[in-house]
Amino acid sequence: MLLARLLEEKLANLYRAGKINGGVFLGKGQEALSASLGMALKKGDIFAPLIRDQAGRLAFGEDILDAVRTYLGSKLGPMRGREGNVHRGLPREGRYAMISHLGAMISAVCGGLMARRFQGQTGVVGATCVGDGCSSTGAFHEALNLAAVEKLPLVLVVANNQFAYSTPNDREFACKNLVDRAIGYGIEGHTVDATELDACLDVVGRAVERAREGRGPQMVVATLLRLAGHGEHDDAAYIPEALKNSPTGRDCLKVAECTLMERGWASAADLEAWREETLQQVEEAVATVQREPAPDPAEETWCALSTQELDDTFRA
Amino acid sequence: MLLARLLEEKLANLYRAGKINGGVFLGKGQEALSASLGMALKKGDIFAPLIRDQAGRLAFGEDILDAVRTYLGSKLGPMRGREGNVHRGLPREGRYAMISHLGAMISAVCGGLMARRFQGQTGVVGATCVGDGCSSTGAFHEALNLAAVEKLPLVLVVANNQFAYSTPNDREFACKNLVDRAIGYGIEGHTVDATELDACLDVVGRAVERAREGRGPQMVVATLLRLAGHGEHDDAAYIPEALKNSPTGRDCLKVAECTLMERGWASAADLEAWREETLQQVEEAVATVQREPAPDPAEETWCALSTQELDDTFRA
Amino acid sequence: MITYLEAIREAQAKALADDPRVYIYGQDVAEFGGAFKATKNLASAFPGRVLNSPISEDAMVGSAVGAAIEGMRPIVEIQYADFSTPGFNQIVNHAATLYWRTQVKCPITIRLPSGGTAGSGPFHSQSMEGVYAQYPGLIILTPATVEDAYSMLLEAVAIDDPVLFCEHKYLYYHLKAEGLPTEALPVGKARIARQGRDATVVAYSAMVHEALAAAEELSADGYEVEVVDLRSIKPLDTDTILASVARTGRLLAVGEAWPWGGVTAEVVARVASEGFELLDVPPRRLNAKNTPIPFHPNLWGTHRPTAPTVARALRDLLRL
Amino acid sequence: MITYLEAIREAQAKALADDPRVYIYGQDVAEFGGAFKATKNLASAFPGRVLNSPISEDAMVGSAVGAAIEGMRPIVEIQYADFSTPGFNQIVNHAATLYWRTQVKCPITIRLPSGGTAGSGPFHSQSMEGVYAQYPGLIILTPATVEDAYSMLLEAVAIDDPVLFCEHKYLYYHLKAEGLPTEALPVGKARIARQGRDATVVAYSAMVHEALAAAEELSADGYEVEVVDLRSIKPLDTDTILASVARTGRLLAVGEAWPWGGVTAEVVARVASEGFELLDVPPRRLNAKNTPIPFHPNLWGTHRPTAPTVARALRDLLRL
Ligand SMILES: Cc1ncc(C[n+]2csc(CCOP(=O)(O)OP(=O)(O)O)c2C)c(N)n1
Ligand SMILES: Cc1ncc(C[n+]2csc(CCOP(=O)(O)OP(=O)(O)O)c2C)c(N)n1
Ligand SMILES: [Mg+2]
Ligand SMILES: [Mg+2]
Repeated sequence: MLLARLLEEKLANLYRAGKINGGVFLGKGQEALSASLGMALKKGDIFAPLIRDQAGRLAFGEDILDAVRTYLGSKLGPMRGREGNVHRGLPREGRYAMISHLGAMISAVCGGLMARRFQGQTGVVGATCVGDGCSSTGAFHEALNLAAVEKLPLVLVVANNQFAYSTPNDREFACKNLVDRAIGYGIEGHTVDATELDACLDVVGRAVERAREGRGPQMVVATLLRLAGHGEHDDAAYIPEALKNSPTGRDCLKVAECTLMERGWASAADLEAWREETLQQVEEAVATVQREPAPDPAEETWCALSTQELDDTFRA
Repeated sequence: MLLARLLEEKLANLYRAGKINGGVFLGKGQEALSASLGMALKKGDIFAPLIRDQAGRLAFGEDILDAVRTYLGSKLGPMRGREGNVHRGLPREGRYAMISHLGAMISAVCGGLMARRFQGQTGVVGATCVGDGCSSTGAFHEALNLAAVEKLPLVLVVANNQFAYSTPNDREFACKNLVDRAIGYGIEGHTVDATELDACLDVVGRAVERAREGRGPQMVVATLLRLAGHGEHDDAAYIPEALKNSPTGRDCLKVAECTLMERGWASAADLEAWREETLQQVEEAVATVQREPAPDPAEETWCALSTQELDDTFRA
Repeated sequence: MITYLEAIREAQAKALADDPRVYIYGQDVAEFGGAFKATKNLASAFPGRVLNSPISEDAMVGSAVGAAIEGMRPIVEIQYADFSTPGFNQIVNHAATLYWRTQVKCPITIRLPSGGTAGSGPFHSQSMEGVYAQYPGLIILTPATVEDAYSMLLEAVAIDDPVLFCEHKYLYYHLKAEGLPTEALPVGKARIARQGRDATVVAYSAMVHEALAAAEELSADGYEVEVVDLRSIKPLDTDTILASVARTGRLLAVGEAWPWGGVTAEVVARVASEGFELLDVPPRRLNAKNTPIPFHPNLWGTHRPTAPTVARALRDLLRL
Repeated sequence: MITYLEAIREAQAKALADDPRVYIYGQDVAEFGGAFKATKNLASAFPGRVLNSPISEDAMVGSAVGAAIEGMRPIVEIQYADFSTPGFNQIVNHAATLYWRTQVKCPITIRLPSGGTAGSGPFHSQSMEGVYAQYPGLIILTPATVEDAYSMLLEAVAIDDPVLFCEHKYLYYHLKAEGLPTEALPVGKARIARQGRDATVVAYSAMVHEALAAAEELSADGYEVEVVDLRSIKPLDTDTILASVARTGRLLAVGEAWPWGGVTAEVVARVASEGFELLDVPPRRLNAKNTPIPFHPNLWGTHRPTAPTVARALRDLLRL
């Protein structure tokens, strides 16, 4: 969580300094939820993170360099400059690389799980995160229904951060809680207050466990607030103060730190030391990547097919 | 109901005699449900019927000639031979003409209702029918959610006739009853045994009333069995005998006739007379249309735009 | 005798038998054997590997992408090519980009029953190959013969990239061959379906047969028309086309799809760019008319190119 | 000074003010004013007529079709052209066919923020005009200037058929004009953006400016290149293109989209068919490279045609 937060703060700084091409999208306020999912998954599971899952990515084993390299467009990154920011992954290691179209990754995870079943693997879980806004897409619906019909070990975490870009919940859906959708798919649904790390670990952990045990798809709907703009270009002036000051608006990281201290598991000094250490790690990663080469157009194959000899090349 | 049944039986005969191009799709067993909807709607409402809605179309005011002309490809029909069978309508009279892509008509009805709202009209209802299979489409989901967000006076009738073509319910969805979907959209849901005309009139009638009163979208999930093949080319051998012999497999028309007789509202002789009369009507319509001209390619504009001068014509 | 449709079924049977990574997913493909019976008996012959999907084209293709990531080689049957539109996003943005983005291969075969038949109307008749061909990362096959339907489908399943297999519904039952082929041209090679010296018709899928019939007609008048069957429209075998035009000096490109863009535009543009000096007269195109595909056979027969209209276009071309 | 983006906003404000049947529907278009601020302040200026939609492109377009049936003239903003794919079916099969099937007009304007910008990557950069152009029943506008952005958007709303308005994101802020135009060419007419005698470049949208810059560069060497701005790619103004080629004898078609099919194929195929004898040398095409659109500006700058690559293609063409 802390690493994700500090890494993203650094990326936001780089963005403001004009050092990043394209957008920067923060998971600020969503770290407890995302990390809980990443931690509950095991090696061999499938995870398709979305835009606000820096914490979950790290928890599931993403190297911090992968993030920095993708944002800075390093040739050495997993996407080699072809893709940026949150559009990264290493599918071979179970980390699918998202396409931008909301909802599209859910059915891909379903297919991954179908494949594992064909291959006779058991005890595998596939997880993905989406936002409240994504719940309006046809892709979301088709995939969840497919997962339910196939009784796949899918965990879908819906981070209801109250807004889809600028659009509030009441223009996005009309049910009381998105978890009500689970009933209509015939799958198990859970809710969690995602400002509380403990609750996230518990609820998300149990959902993953249930999926692993063969109880079919699990939907976790988390309540929280996006503590940043949609991207760093957005000042999010549309978020009402009252909401920011409500329990939903709490910062899961601060809440977690308080809990640690309350329970006597860490002192303020410990926290400060962790922060320093983590910051160091982030700074080093950025410094490393900043020395790395940019992609070179001359080295590109400019071929989208793996079967290069079937490429439709042009002579003219 | 009776007219729809006899008309479709005639069309099926014509199909078997090789007199119809393309498929013939019957609403056999679905007449009570469909007719109830057509009867509950008023002039000025919007209705987007689907494949098994001959009864509802007639009840909502479709001329029997429209159906026959479209099936036989008469130039004088509403689709002038450009479209066939169930792909017909007169949108200006509130009867939208379906495209084949399942789920696509629901959002169109939503938009029609939005338009009426913009125009200040109140008390209008928009209705459409879909099947159990259509509930798996992304289009179904997006449209219902939109309707819920806009609180539109939409009535969606889901005819769960147990099969989507050959695919049984258990490969199409995993919830107990599709009406559970209503919860997830935050709209009102109703169920009905669609083999009973009384029940259909009551439940569908009330759903239309509620929509008209401003209670937002209404979803009616009806249980019944398709008493025909998917189309007349299909012998539906995949439908188990046990299901055919179950209460779900009852023929709504026969049930209704029995009820009429039980209640003393009609005698067997009355029924026979109606049947004769109706058959006569069907035979006349078919005879009329069979004398009508087929469309003439030379008379076609071969232009898809209403703004013909913007057509991208080709000289070569 | 084996039909084009049976060849497709046989190819799938062989793919399932030969490679445990292959499975079939689509509406009604299991016990029922598919709307066209292209998967007849496969579900019982290969238990658990031929699965009915919900009516969810987006999720069908999306799931195939995920399965491909995990090493499977899915065959997705779309009931009609026209119904691939709800799955369009997953095809063009997910399947087509996967390898380029992640270096993980995406060996999916998407079967698209394509093209018009009498009475099938605007939404059961479309030829979408030219639409998909605009996207990088896809391979698009358009078999015109029973032999190609068989061998190219097997090849499609073996190719490590997403393949759209545009099988023509009109050819399903109409076309018969003596038996299954034992050898075949590789994907990417066009075929000279008929040799000639006076003009070249470039066609694919059902239009190859209209072109052959037209060529036959003109042969009676002493003209020898060469017919090139593209077999795959992406990749497009420009070399074979150019070689033919070099022999004949005259080009007519024929397609069943709509007139704006598409295969005929690409063929003519390539020949104009790369074989300009080979052309004795301006190249011509013949496409369907620029409206949705009409239901009534009268109208449909005028909407699509047919042997008589191909022959007429050829006469015009030969008169130049 | 007014930017291309402001012109789009102003056109929508005028359309809303002039015609009560117009409304705007799209993600974040209301109070927020849209992802690009193309609808800034419109929600407050026109209460109840600028509505936020859920993230449901299929239903957004489908609802617009229904509203059009009932006499409205919706403007649908798709957040990025790339995200029109989930709405593809409603666009090509419902909106585009409505009039032909039912004789009820379908006056919808779908705004597609199109084209690449540095760092926007594979899914926020696409140019889909050539894909949509294959479908009958659609009109496809591709404004290259501030003036056209304004006047063509107004015209789009006035046209009784579905219009895809492909506005280019790269031009949003880069392009400025003195003020709003008072007169304009009608839709369907191309514009000679620069006169010349030695070669014709046919371009549209952002590529017009790359072509103009290339023409400027060649002018220093004494070549005068004519630049045709298509303005609309469907309808495509073949007459103006042919007239230009008649003057210059040389043709280069430039497009930002992928190389297979699309606008450059259609342009070259038409000129080859209809203006063969006007061509002194083989026509050429310059398109983006045949891969998804890369994120890194280094790669993106090579992927798309730019003034230097247009100039190089022109030099090759002029040397022939
Ligand atoms: C199909 C599709 N339409 C539109 C977009 C543009 N878009 C990107 S993020 C976003 C808002 C997403 O909201 P939500 O799902 O709640 O996720 P959050 O950003 O709040 O985490 C939108 C509209 C998209 N990516 N995909
Ligand atoms: C998007 C889409 N995919 C596939 C089809 C092909 N198709 C036509 S009807 C049908 C089955 C429909 O089942 P259901 O919705 O239950 O309606 P029913 O036929 O039972 O009335 C299918 C798969 C289609 N029309 N649209
Ligand atoms: Mg959100
Ligand atoms: Mg059904």
